[in-house]
This record gives sequence, structure tokens and C-alpha cells, in this order.
Amino acid sequence: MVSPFYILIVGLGLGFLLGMTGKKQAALTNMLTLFAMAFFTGVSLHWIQGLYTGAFQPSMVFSAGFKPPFSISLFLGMHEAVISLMINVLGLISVWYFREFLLRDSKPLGAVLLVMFMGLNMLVFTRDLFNIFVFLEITAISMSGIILMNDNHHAHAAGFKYLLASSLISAFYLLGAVLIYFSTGSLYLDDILTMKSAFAPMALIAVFLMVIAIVIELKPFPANGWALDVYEAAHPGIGAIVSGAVTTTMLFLLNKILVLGSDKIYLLTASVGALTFLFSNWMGLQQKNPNRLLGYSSIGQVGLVLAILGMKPVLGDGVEMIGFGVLLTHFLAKAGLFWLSGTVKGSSLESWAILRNNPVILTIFGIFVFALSAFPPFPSFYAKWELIIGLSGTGNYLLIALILLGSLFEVIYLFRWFGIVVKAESEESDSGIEWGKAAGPALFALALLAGGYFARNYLSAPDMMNFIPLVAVVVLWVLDFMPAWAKNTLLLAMVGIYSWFYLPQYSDYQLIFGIIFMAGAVLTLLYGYSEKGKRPGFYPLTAMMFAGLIMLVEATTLFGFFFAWEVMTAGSYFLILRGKKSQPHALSYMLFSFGGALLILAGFAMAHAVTGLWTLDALVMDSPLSPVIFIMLTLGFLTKTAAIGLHIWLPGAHSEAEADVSPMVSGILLKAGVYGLIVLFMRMGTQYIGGVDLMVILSWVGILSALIGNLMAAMQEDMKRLLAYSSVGQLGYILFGLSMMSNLGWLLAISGAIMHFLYKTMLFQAVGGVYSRTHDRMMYRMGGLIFRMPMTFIVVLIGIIALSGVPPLSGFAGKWLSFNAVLQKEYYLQGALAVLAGAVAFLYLFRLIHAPFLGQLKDNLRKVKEASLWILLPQYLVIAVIMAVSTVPGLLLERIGKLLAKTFPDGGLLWVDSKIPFGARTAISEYGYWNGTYVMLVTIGIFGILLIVQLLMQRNNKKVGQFNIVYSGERPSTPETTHHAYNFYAHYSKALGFLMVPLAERFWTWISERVHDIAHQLRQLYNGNGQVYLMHIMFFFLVCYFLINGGF
Amino acid sequence: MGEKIVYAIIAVFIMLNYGFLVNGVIRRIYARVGRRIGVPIYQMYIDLFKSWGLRTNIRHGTMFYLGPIFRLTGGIGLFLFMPAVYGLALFTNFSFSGDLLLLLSFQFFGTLGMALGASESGHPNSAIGVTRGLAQMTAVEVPFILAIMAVAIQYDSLSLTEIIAQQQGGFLNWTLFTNPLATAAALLAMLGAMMRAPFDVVLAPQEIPIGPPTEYHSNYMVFLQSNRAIFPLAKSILFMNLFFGGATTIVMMLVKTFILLMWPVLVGVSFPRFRVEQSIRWFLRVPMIIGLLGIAYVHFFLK
Amino acid sequence: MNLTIDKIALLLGMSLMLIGLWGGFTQKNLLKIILSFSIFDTGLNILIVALGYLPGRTAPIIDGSAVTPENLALVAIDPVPQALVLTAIVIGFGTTALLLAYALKLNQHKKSLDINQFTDLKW
Amino acid sequence: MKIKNSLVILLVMAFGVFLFQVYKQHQTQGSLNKTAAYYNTNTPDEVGASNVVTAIVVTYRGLDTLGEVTVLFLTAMIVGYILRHGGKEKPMKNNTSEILITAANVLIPGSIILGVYVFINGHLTPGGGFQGGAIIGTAITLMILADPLGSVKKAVLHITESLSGFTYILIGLAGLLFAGGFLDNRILPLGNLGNLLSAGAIPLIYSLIGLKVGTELSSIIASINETGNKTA
Amino acid sequence: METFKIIMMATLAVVMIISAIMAVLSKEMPLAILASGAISLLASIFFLILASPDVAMTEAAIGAGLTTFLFFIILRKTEQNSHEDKK
Repeated sequence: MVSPFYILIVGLGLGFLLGMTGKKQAALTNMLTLFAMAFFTGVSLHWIQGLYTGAFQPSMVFSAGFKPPFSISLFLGMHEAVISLMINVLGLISVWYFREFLLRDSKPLGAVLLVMFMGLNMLVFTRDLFNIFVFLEITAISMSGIILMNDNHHAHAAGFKYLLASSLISAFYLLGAVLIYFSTGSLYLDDILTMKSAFAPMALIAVFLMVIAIVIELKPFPANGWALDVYEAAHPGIGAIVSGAVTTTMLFLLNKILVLGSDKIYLLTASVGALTFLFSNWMGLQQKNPNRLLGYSSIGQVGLVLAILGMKPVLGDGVEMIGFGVLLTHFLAKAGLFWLSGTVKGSSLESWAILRNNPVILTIFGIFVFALSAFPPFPSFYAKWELIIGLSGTGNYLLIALILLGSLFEVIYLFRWFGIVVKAESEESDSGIEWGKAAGPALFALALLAGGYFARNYLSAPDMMNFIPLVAVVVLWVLDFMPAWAKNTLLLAMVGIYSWFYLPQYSDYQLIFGIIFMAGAVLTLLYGYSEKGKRPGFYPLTAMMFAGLIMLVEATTLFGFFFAWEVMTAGSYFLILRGKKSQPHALSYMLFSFGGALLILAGFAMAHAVTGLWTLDALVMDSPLSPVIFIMLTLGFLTKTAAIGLHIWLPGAHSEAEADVSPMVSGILLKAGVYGLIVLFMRMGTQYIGGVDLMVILSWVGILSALIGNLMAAMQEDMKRLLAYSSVGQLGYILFGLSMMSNLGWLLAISGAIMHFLYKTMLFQAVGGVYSRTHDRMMYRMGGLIFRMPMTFIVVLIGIIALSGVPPLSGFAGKWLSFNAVLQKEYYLQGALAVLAGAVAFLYLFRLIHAPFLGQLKDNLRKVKEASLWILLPQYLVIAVIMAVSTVPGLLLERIGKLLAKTFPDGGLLWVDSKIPFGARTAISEYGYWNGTYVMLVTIGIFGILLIVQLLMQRNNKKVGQFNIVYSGERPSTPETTHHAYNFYAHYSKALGFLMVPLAERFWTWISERVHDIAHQLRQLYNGNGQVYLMHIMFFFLVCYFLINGGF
Repeated sequence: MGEKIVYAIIAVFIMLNYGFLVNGVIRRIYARVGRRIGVPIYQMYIDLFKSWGLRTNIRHGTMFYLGPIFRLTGGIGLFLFMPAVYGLALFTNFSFSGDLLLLLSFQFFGTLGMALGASESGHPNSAIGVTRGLAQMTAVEVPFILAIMAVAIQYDSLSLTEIIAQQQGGFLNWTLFTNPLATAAALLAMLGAMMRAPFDVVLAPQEIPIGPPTEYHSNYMVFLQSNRAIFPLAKSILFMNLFFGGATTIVMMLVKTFILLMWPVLVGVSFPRFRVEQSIRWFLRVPMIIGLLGIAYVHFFLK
Repeated sequence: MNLTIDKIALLLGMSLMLIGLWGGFTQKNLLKIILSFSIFDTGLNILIVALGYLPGRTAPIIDGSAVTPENLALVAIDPVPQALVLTAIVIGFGTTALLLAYALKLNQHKKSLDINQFTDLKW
Repeated sequence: MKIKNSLVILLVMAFGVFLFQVYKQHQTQGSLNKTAAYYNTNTPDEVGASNVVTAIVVTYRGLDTLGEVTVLFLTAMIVGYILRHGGKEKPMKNNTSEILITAANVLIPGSIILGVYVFINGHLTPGGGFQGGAIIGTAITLMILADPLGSVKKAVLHITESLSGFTYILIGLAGLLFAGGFLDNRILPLGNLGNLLSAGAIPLIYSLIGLKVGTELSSIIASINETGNKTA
Repeated sequence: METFKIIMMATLAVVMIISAIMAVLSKEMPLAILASGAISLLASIFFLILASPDVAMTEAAIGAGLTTFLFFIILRKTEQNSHEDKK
């Protein structure tokens, strides 16, 4: 057992000796410093190992041979050991990282670093309140030294401000420590703790002083201007130390002292933390300098931990683990990011774009960003879950709101940054990152993954998840060096094998959506064979999205559902981001998804609080809260289904994605939201708020989405955008169907979901095929492609007949069902709009087929070839399915109907045998009837007869070029002017333009601008004047004091 | 099944010829209003045989070739999917395949095919005509559907046969009298659906003087003209069935449809032409409100 | 008010702290600010010692006559605050020295000691 | 500006209110609390120092003191580091007045002896390493000012400082290894209360502290004094 | 005796407060530094009266002595800088 004093002995002894050395011994100094740090780390590891195996007991170490409270003692338990390990590892890497600086300024730097980390360790170990003051000062002073590693006037000014601030803070602490001594006669923490119940008013003031001093050390809003300057001006490696080691220590220290505090002090800490989290992230929105941005983010994260620690009286001791989860993530990710920052030259967010030249570094960066945003599988994700669950259990909704809003802001700037890194213009082809400097970030990224793995053990909810799908992600990540076709085959095989084993276990809705997701995977992957090269990163990300979807379907618990939801979001975000110009769209996708996910999380947490269940059946409840929960969850899912108002991310995201990603995100991914809605509606049923049926509101939302989505689609020039808006419309129909809460309504919705999956996959692939040949998405620049790409044309033709609901193809089923459902439900107004929307759908579909395929062939497209076989194959598979379902609609509808009868026993369709064979059955509803097979046969019959007549009648039928008749074979003008395709429905927008005003977009733009304005106003606080920062600190201190003591 | 097919062929044959004649009459009426003598009533037959007799015909592509077939399939199909004469096996057609909704949707089959065919001709004006047609159609659809919804609510059925059955027993049982609002909405919508003036700007590109029918000639023309004969008739039958008590005999059917066909003609000769956006606005205003009132009337007073 | 030694000292310490704070917040000159804070520190030290003062007792040093090992606990005051203040003074000096060195460095850059000159980093 | 000033007044007043709360809560104690009573009762036996404050500073709360020394050490290091690129100032002869040199010659030896006396007797009389160190530091500073060309080698200062610090740690380590704990003074016999050589390692430790503090303080001042005014 | 002590201390205190205000307000930097040094020196007398000789010595040596010293050195340096700038 190595006494923790050895850390002090080695640190200080070596530190003092280093004072003697000169420039000539720089290498030696460097070695010794490294050695000492390694020794620190070793001691921590030694203790962890000892404590873990039970070889050591958590123990108290006394100095000077006297027992406390008369001497200073150190305590070392598992918590201390882990925290000190974190600090020391960071120290070790820092010393390695700073070796150039250490070789340059060996004497002061090595010694100061050593002493500083020794001090941090002691702060963790010591149990004496005054001793804390001494080591706080040591930390502050060494900080003011290492800030100077960057020798410029920014760093000097920052150091000065830092020092000023910390002298005021330490005065608070000193006064507190002294007062506690006068009041209790002791400086020994555990001793004082025993007297807590009998604290005199003086002791309360003392505890307040100490706590507030450490809270200010943790940079609460608004008393944190000094810290931001340090983050910006100091070398990023220092940022890593401050944000990682110092903050970790201070938080641990705070947790140590907080036990002395009353519930009021806890509450104060929690509020300060939550506000800091919110405002700091808010102001982060306006940051352009990466280091300062990281500073804001650090401060925010620390605020969150503060808030969590402050919740201890409410949530119990579990908060320590939650706080640790957030802290660990912050520690690893922030240190890693700061280290990366040190290797990037340039001080703009754009300059980070060089990272993407190195896939490993980019991955590391991605891990940090996702970990900070609390995505699975990182510890912060589990912590966030536990925190929100816990908070809602105690009814702290305001705090939940603050925290969730804060984390949304954080995600905005983190992902804006991430998008810039992945997408911004960068001339340099070399990442220019030294591997030596990347080692630390790499190690920490791995630690984050490992931390996530272990964090699962601390989950209070049963997760009962099947993590097998995630294996595919890992495997493909590892095999990312392989050519695309090999990975494609591998992933296809994995999907195949998985569905072979798992699909039979599914049932009901699970089965339907499981089939959609797995079939979707197969269809989109078949397309993938058309891609050449390696497609780095594509397959693991695809696997991630599909893994998320499959896990979503398999989820039986709230946690499992949320986990899968986040995995899916992350995967799809990456996929969307891969598109050439998709960065802003990917960002808005991420924001809406994240906002939605937060609502889902909060909703789940409240549901759990109400029912106490962990399974999805927690949503079955009858409580005054249920409408609120219902609204939150619905909104959450509606962000994914892109209901009108929440749809603005979709057109860009779907259209700018790569050709085979568009069908994934449009045809398949959106169904996740539908599935969520089904899960929700099945369990919560109809909810009322103030007597208003929320389902009626949703039906309006659905129908408006359908109408406006379709109208917008009709106005697009870009064929992918057209399809994207069409998805808004289609999903609107599905929502409309679901909101009816009737058998037919759901039949409409679910068959609609399946059909939308088929059509959209097929059409996006067809359009992708066109793009692969023409490299253009503007429809008016094409034309006449039917002559060059007839196979694709047929697909689009079938697609539009089906989608527009013209009999005899399957789309008619949707119309028929919707009308019947509307009549049944007496939703006449919505029904009328649904019809209008359906008619408008016809407009955009015609445009989609006319503009690129019909009319005149443009000169530049005369040599275009048919899309490749791999692109066509999945489309024709879909056509086969569509034709089968069209001919025998019962194949699909009757089965779904049976399933729905469990949920809605009444009002379903009746299926009656008809006179003709092969299972053609007539569907009978309350109002009408329909036999798809007859319709198909009659139509084909008439068409066939007429075709034969035509063939017989015609004589000498010749194919001639266009215009042969009217212009006698002379082309009057260039195709550019005679192909009527641009601004196709000008008259329509003239008539109904008022419906297409981008209100939603304006609204969100307005929101975004206001949010940024406020951020800008807020950060005016930090005017750069150290004196003002001091006043902030004093102001903060006084406000807190008078809040605690009930005013003047 | 076999007899049904035979009946259907007979019914279609009758309706085609009737349609040709009616079209001739309509052209004469237009001429008379314009103080011209006009063509003979059998002019359509002359045109048909002339077109048929052309020695060569050309095509611009597959869709161009198939367009008229789609078109006529749409017209005949619409007719065949509904019972033309109530209780008469000859004219019951294939109405067992689907209800009112099938008819409403099937209308577009021909429109779509024709639009595709015309588009392939590469002629800019045909595309313009198509966009106009589609745009106007969407607007027409709304009041029409509202009217149909009112009817469906009123009779608790979407089955045409059922709806006709409920209107039997005196003309006061007709929807026209039981629900005049819905009927009014539908009749106004019909003006647009028939693409007669004032809603005939859709056809304007043909008049300029090129467009789909110009590109289409010979036997294509035959198909298109046949469709012109049967499609409006089919629509009239639909209206008749919905609002005017259907028909129990062939003669009644022929008379009623003729009168119905005269309705847009009469309106058309007395009004100027609307631009597309004007007609869209108009349909989404007057007829739509009437349609909504019709539904309200049914919902609150008849149920 | 019944003034006693320790109360005077307490009030003095507090006044010095307030004056120091006031100076620290209002003065523009870096040296003045540092000076103000050192006055604040002095006030704080006086405050601490005054808080620990026991009236009528003497310093906790055995001199063999007035204070012996036996009566130490009865006649001497609490030694702990003194030890703490001692530490605080030394640390305060360290901080002041550092602040002054920083001020000098800042002065080298801008040839000024006005704190408003050093606001390049903000927001 | 007016607003800002009134804000400051408000802040200061509010802080005054806070301090007044402390004042109001303060009750003059009649007797020692348990910690102080323990120290005042047991110091003579356990530590063997006459000056209880010294006993606390060096032994009972020796860790604080070590930290304190470390603070000064850091300060010395960092002051040098801050001013590293200022360049050396060319000391000007005429800067040093005759009076100063004379005074220095008289004062310096006396000061140093006084300083040494103060820290060696730290366990017996008021004063100790810090006070003595400060006196020595002042003396050395005077030397530097009086003789700007630098008869005082900085290297000597650094070596003294480092070695005394290092020895201090070693003594602490000895306490850990051979006695009750880190910085235990009982590695040496306690001796008789009141003797110069008593109180175990306290005189030794305090001397080392004195040396270290003295050298540290003077090197702080030396660093500042040597700085030129080149902008980095 | 006690009363005398109190009066003396009160006087001292008033002097210190005045010095403090002077130190803060004075435009003349040397005067301010001297005033601050005086405060420390008087504070050490206070400490002595409060039966804390160790603190008194420290305050005198460090607060009154070294700190004042340091301030003067810095003052000279900064004045040199400003002076040079003017040249």
C-alpha cells in the first residue's frame, strides 16, 4: 500500500529540485516530469486495484502522526482513487503533449505542472477544510503560470483576470474555512459533519462561503468571464487541464463539502448549475473561436454536473453516479477536443476541416461530439436518461425544461461545428496532425467507449436490449478498408441472417415495421452495388441506422426504445451529412431530431414517474399528466415524421443526401416516427385537454401536412426536393389515418406506411438512377429521357399511377380507405382537404414524369445511358410487389385488418369471396365495396381490347421525331425553350400561393434569429474587463447569499 | 361472367353512338348561338371515318402511341364501372367492382394517360394544356367530392346502386330536391369537369391552333373522338345517378344525360372564359362553400 | 455600543475589506487595483484574528513565567487562527507578487496600466 | 459611468450587509474550543515546542505550511516565467546612491543575523521560518539593489532554495517512514521544553523554511528588478 | 488601562481607515503605496494587541516590508515603460 503522501513527496520533491536545473538539463527535466506523472498515475492505479480486489480498505492517512481533527488527514477510497486516476492520466498525457514547451521552458513549466497535479491530487484526498484553501491557492497560482505557455498579450491579460478572480474567490473560501472553525472548533470535515444538525447561524454562513467559493471556481453563469478568456487565450492543452483535471477536482471537492450544506444550499447549487448549463450553451451559439466555444461548452457541462450534484437531497445518492457519468464524458471529450484543438492551426471553426483528411482523427472527433451531446452508447447518455427519469419522478419539471433546452443549444453548436469539419472547404489534403499529439485524444475516445460499456451497469432501468444489431456497426467499422461491394455483400448477408432468425419472433406491428426496415435495408443495399470504390464510412453508418431501426422495433422498454431512437438518429444524421451540400440540412435534421428526442425522453420519464413501469406499457395510464405526456411524445415523433411546422428539415435533408441514402431516410427512416406514434396511440389512446380531443387536432395537423406538403412538392424544380415534400404529404396522410383512432383509419395509416415505403424507395432510386447519368436534379434541365432511360421511365410511371391513387394500382386502396374512414369518423372537412391534397399529388407526380422523361430531349443528354442494373433491380422488385398487391389487395389489407381487429374490433372491413378464383375478395366497408382484382381485370381488359383495335387499325405506323407534324419536321427552336417544364404550375401558385408561404420556415428562422440575438445580448456581459468580471463574481456571491437568506 | 362482357360491349356500343350524335347536336347549338348554320348532326361520323381512312400514321414514342388508348380506356372504364340504368342487366355493367370512389378515381386514368402521351409529343403547348387541365381539375374536385360526400352521408352508402335505389319513388326523392345544395355544388363542379366555357382555357392551346389533337391524327383521333363522345356521357350518367334519381329505362337514361350535357353547354355559350387561376379560385370559393353547406345540411338536418 | 478590543478590530477589518473592495471595483489603474486587494486581504486577516481573539488572554507561547505548560490552556488564546492567518498572509503575498508581475508584463505590451486597455478578449 | 459607480457602491454596501451578518453572529468565546484546548494542553508534551503557533504551523498543520512554501516557490518560478521575455535590463550605475550602498553594508549583515535568529528560535519565541525568511529576503534584496552588477549569483539562490526545499520534503518523508506520519517532528528527540535544541525536527524544518522563503522572496524581487521593458 | 487601550485602538483604526481611503483615492501612486504600507504596519500593532505576535511579525515583514518594496519596484518599472513610450 503506497501512501498517497508519496504523490506529494515525489511531486514536490522533484518540483523543488527542478528549480535548480537549467536549460541544459531540459531533456532530463522533461523525463523526470514525465516519470513523476507516471508515478502519480501508478499510485492511483495501485489504489484502484487494491480497493477493487479488496486488498486495501478505504483508508485515512494521517500527517504528522496525530489524529484528526488535530492534524491534517487524507482519505483514500474508491471515489478518490478514480478521480485521482482521471486527473493523473490527464496530467501524464499533458506532460507528453507539452513536451516541446517543456523542452523550451523546462524549469518553470515542469515544476509548475508537477506541483499543480500534486495539488489537485491533494485536493481530492484531503479532509481538512483549511488545507483545501492552501491547495486551492496552489492550483490557482500554478494555473496562472501555465497559462503563460502561450506567450502573447492575450494570454497575459487572461492570466491576470484569472488571478484577480481567484484571489477574490479564495478570500471567500478563506473566510468560510475560518468561520467554520470558529463556529465548530474544528477544521476536519468528518468531525464537522457530525455537528451538522446543531450548526449555529455562523456555521451556515461559513458553509455557504465555502460552497459558493468552489461553485465560483466552477465558473457559474454569470461569474465566469475570467474563465472564458483563459480558455480562449491559453494553449488548448491548458484548456484540457482546466476543463478536465481542475474542473473534475473542483466538482469532487464541491461534492465533498456540499454534505455540510442545508437543502437550501443544494437547491442553490442545482439552480445555479442548471442556469449555467442553459446560458452558457446559449451563448455558445455565437462563438466562432473553437477554444472559446469549447470553453462555453465546458462551463455548460460543468453547470450540468453542478445541477445534478445539487439534486442530491431530492434524488438521493444516485446523483453521484449520474453526475459522474456526465463528468466522465465531459472530462474525456473536452480534454480530447482541446488536445485536438492544439494540433489544428488557425483559430476558426473552419480550420478544423483538415481533420477530415484523416478518418481516424475524424472518428475520434465524432466520438467526442456525440459523447458530449449525450448520444448512446456514451456514459452521458445513460446519465441523461437517469437524470431526467429521476427529476420527473420528483416533479422538477422546470429543471428538466432548463436542462433539456440547454442541451439542445449545446447540440446546435456542436453539430454546426461537426458539420463544418466534415464539410467545409479545405485546401489542405494532409491533416497535419502529429500522431504523438493524437495519442491522447485517441486514448480518451476509447475510454469514452469503454465508459459507455460500463455505464450500462449503473442503469436503474432494465434495458433488456438486443445489442446484436450494433455488432454489425463495429464489424463494418473495422472492415471499412474493404471495397464497397464486399461491405455491401457483408451487410446484406448480415441483414439476411438477422431477419432469418429474428423476424419470425416478431409479431403484430413489430412484424410490419420489422419487415419494412429489413426489406428496406435489402432494397437500398442492392442499389449500393452500383457504387464503386470504398465509400469510406458509409457502411458502418448505414448499419448504425438500420441497427437503430431494428432495435426500435424490438424495444420493449422505455429505455430500449429511447436508446434505439438515438442510435437511429445518429446513424441517419451521418448518412445525411455525407451528401455534397447537405451540411445545413443535416444540422437542421439533427436539431429537430434531437429536440424531438428530448421531448420523447421527457415524456417517457414522466410516464415512468406516473406508472412506475419500465416497459412501454408505462404509457398506459390515466393521470392528469397524461395529456401533457401525450403531447410531448407526439411532438417528439412528429419531428421525425415531419408534420407540417416541424418539417423544414426534411426537404433539404432528403434531397441533398446521396442517391441511395435518400430512399433510406425517406422511405424507411420516417417510418420510425410512424411506429413511435403507433406505439404511443395504442397505449395512450385518445387524450383530451380542456375538453378538446387532441386527436382531432392531430387530424388537422395531418391533413394540413398532406395538403401543404403536396402543394410544395408541386412547386419544386428539383426532383429530389419534390419527392421530399411528397414525403411530408404522405406522412401527413398517415398521421391523419392514425389520428382517426379507428380500424379503417389505422388500416389507411399502416397500409399507407407500407405503400409509402415502397413508392418512395422506388422513386428515390429511380431519381437516383437519373441523377447517376445526368448529374442534375433540376427537372427543367432534362426532358425526353424516356428515349434514353425507358426502364426507369416505367418505374416512375408505375410509381406515379400508384402514388396518385388512380385505379387499378394499389394507391387507390389508400383513397378508398381514407374516404370510408372519413365518412365513418365524420371528419368531413378534413376529408375534403384530403381530396384536394390527393388531387394536388397528381400535379407533382405528373411533373415528375413529364419534366425529366417526356417532352424534348436536351442535346447534352443525347448520349445518356439507362441506369445500371443494380439500380434498376430493387426498383423492379418493388414493382413486382406493387403489382401483386394491386391485383390482390387482400394480400395486404386483409392481414393488417386482422391485426387491427385486436386494437379496434369494430368498423373494420369485411372480406367476401367473389365469383372469380385466385383469392380475389371484395372488401366491404360500412359504406361501399371494392374488389381490386375486378378493377384490374376490367381495366386491363378494356385497355387490351383497345390496344388490339389500335394495332389492327393502324396502317404504316412510323416513328418520327418530335415536331414533325406541326413544324413539318423542323425544330423551331432549341429544346431549352420548347420544353415546357420550368415553373410548371405558375397559375397554381398564383391561385393558391397563400398556402405555400413558408410560414414554418419563417417561424423557425425567426426563432433561430431571436435565440442568437439573445445569445449575443447575453454575452455582452463578458466585456473583457477583469474588474467587471470581479463585480460579476461579487454580484453572484451576494445574490446567492441573499437568496439563501431570504433577502435583505 | 361471359354475358356480362357481352352486355358491356353492347352498352358501350350504344353509348358511343349516342355520344357521337349528342356531340353533333352540341356543335350545332354552338353554331346557332354564333349565328352560323353549323355542321350536320352526323358530322362526327364523317370525321371518324376520315381519320380512320388516313393511310399513314406516325408516332413519337410509346407513350404517345398509348396515350389515346389510356384516354379511351378511362372513358369506357368510367362508364363500365357504374350502373347506367337501374335494374337493367344490360346496363348494370361492372358496377360490382367498386363503388363511387372507384369512379371518382378512375376518371383520372384517362387524363393521366393522355397527358403522358401528349407530353411525349414534345410540343410545349400540349404541356401547357396539360398543366392547366390538371390544375383546374384539382380545384374542381373539391366541391364535387363535397357533394358526393353529402350524398354518401345522406344515403349512408357509397354504392351507386344503393344510392339510385334510395331515390326511387317519385322525383321528389331525387337528391336534387332532397339536397339541393349538394346538387348545386356538383353541377357547378361539372362545369369545370366538362371543360366547357368559361372553364375551357384548358383547351386553349389546341386552338392556337396546335396542341395534342393536332399532333394526334388518324386512328389516334378516332380514339380521342370516341372518348369525347363517351366520357362526358359517362360523367352525366354519374350525375344522373347521384342527383337525378338515376334511370330505370334506357330512354330515361338517354334523355336525362342529354339534358345534363346541355347544362354546361348553355352556361358555356353565355359566359366568357376564365383564366386558370381564376377558375381555381372560383371553384375553391363558391362551389366549395355550397358543398360544405350541403354537408352541413345533410349532417344536421337529414341524419 | 460597548466597544471591546475585538469588536474594534472586527469593524476595522470589515471596513478595510469594504474599502479595498470599493477601490478594487472603481480604480482603473492596475497597480491601484492590486493595492486595493492587498488592503482587502489585510482587512480579512485582521477580521480573522479578531474573530479568534479571547479577551484577556495572552499569546500561546510558553515563556516560563506568565505562561507555563500547565496554564497554557487557561491563559493563552486560540493558536489556530494565528497559524491560519500566517499562511494566508504568505499566500496573499504570493498572489500580490504574481499580480504585480502580470501588471508589469501587461504594461510592457500597451504601455498603460489602465484596466480598460486589456479587453481584447471578450464575449 | 455614473451608473457603474452607483452599482459598485451598491455591491460594496451589499457586501457590507453580508459582513455585518458575520459581525452580528459573532460571539466572543469565553474558553477555548476543543481543538485549541487540545493544542494548548498537549503541545508541550507531544511536540515539545514552547510556541504553540509554531507547533501547529510546522507539525500539526505541517501540510499547510508545506503548501505555503510551495506557493512561494511557485510564485518565484512563475514571476520569472512571466517576465521571461522582457530581456535583461542594463543596470545603471548611477541608479544606486551612495546612501543606499552604505546603508546596505550596515544593514545587510545585521538583517541576515536577525533573520537566522528568528527562524532558529521559531519554536521558542514568536516568529519562525516565514518571518525570518522575509527578513533574510529583504536583506538579500537590499544586496541586489545596492550591487546591481550582481554579486549575488542567482544560481546560488536557486540551489539554496531547491536544496532546502528538497531537504524539507526528505524530513517529511522521514517522518512518514520512521515516525507517526508525514512531517512528524518526532524523528528527532523532543528534548527539553524551552531549549534551543528541542521540539524534535522543528528547528531544522523552520530553518529550512526560513532559507527557502528567504531565497524565494529575494528571487521574486530579483526577477522583477532584472526585467527590462522589451515587449515580447 | 483598558479604556486607554480601547481609545488607542480606536484611534489606530481611524488612522488606518483614513490611510486606506487615501491609498485608494490618491492620484499619487507612491503616496498610495506608502499609505498601504502604513496600514500593514499599523495592522501588525493591532495583531500584537490581539495577542498574536507571530502574525504581527509576519505582517510587518511581509505585508509592510516586502509588499511595499515590491510595489515600488514595479512602479518604477512601469513608469520607465511609460516614460520610454513618450520618448
